[in-house]
Amino acid sequence: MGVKLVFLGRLADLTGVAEREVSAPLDWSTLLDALQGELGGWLASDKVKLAVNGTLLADKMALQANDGDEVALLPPVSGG
Amino acid sequence: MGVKLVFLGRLADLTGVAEREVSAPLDWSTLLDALQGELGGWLASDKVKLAVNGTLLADKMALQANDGDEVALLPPVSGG
Amino acid sequence: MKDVRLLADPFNPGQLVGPFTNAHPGLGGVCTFVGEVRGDDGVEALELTHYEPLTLAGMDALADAALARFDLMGILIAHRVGEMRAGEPIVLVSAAARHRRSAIQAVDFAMDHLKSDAWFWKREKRGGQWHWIDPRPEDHADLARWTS
Amino acid sequence: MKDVRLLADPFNPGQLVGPFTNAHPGLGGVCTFVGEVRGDDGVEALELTHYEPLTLAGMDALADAALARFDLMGILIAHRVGEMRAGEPIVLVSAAARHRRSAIQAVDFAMDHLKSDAWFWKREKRGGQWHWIDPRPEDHADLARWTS
Repeated sequence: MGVKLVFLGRLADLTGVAEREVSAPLDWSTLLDALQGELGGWLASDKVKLAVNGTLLADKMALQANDGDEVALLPPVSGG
Repeated sequence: MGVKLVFLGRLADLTGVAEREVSAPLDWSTLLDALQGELGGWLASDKVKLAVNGTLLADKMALQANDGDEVALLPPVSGG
Repeated sequence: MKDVRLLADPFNPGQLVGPFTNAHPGLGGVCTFVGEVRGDDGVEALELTHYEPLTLAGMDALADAALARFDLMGILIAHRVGEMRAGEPIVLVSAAARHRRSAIQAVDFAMDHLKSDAWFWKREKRGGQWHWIDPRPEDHADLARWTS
Repeated sequence: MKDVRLLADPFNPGQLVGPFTNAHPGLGGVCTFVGEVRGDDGVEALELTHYEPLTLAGMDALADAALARFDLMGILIAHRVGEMRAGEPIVLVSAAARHRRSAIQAVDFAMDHLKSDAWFWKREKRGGQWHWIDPRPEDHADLARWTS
């Protein structure tokens, strides 16, 4: 079943999709390999955060996702 | 027709009436003479202000009211 | 738009705020404060006395001061007078603005002034007896924040 | 009372604030801010994206933070998601309290956090093209006021 990636905000514009399935396990370096072409500098930027199954990662380089996990890629917010 | 006195807030409790007619002309000393018995220290207190025909007096001792004027006696406010 | 009212009868806040909001197309936000008569300490009733020639003119000047001080599209100030019971709305301030903080600050400003610097005299009935109410020390301190 | 909602469809502020107010008998006041989609700069539509697992949980934590920080009887936070047009309400915060300044400050606090510290992504359509919107520098400055 792999890992589900969810792209929020302008990151979805860059990938052209809101979600994508990648193979498990997924860590920071495999995520970089998979997406650096599409997301460029965004992925490594301090402004982009990661959440695994709804929990924000304090250090995104510590990413460890397995089969069935959902990883959200979160650019800077704006609301209100 | 004289001068109409209007008593607001607790001053109306002390006089027992909301309004009273007194003879014109009226100045600070005649007002004091007329009301000191009922209002005691209130009248001279900095906390009580006077308005003549809807205009607040900066210095109530400068009071000069004539026939047909309305003098309001205004204790400290509270609202909201 | 400036809308200032002294109301002798109970009012429904929504019936004032709805038309006020609709009167400002293009607004960014509306901040509204509604004060109600609290039902504490066995208060049976509350009465607000006003002095027409000063009270309404003072509220109007307060609305002008808020419009001058904050970046507003409009302000609505409505205040009850007469005898009220617990739970009845007693005061309503709404401010419409393009940006939220102007609206919020204008409401804060207007409420502080209505609370201790407007021509109202308030008394409460407890145990069948009327008692005059003075502003709390906090009310004076809140008001002093704006004199700068 | 804590009431936190993500709304996918247009809402009527009065229909949220009325029941919220009635749910707090004995309150002293209710402060409400309603933000609407501004119709400026030829904006044809606005879209708010959220991420369910974070957005609602974050709003709930914000409501808890406001309840802990201010002397409130209750707080209501409602936020639209999806596509909206100018004039539609996008956010509503109501705070009920015994004293007015707690209610006003809680609304100010919650709005500052919703504006630049909540999980929403906003874009506007102008001239048929979508543009992502970043928080304004003022929004970050407003938020920083509360970190003390």
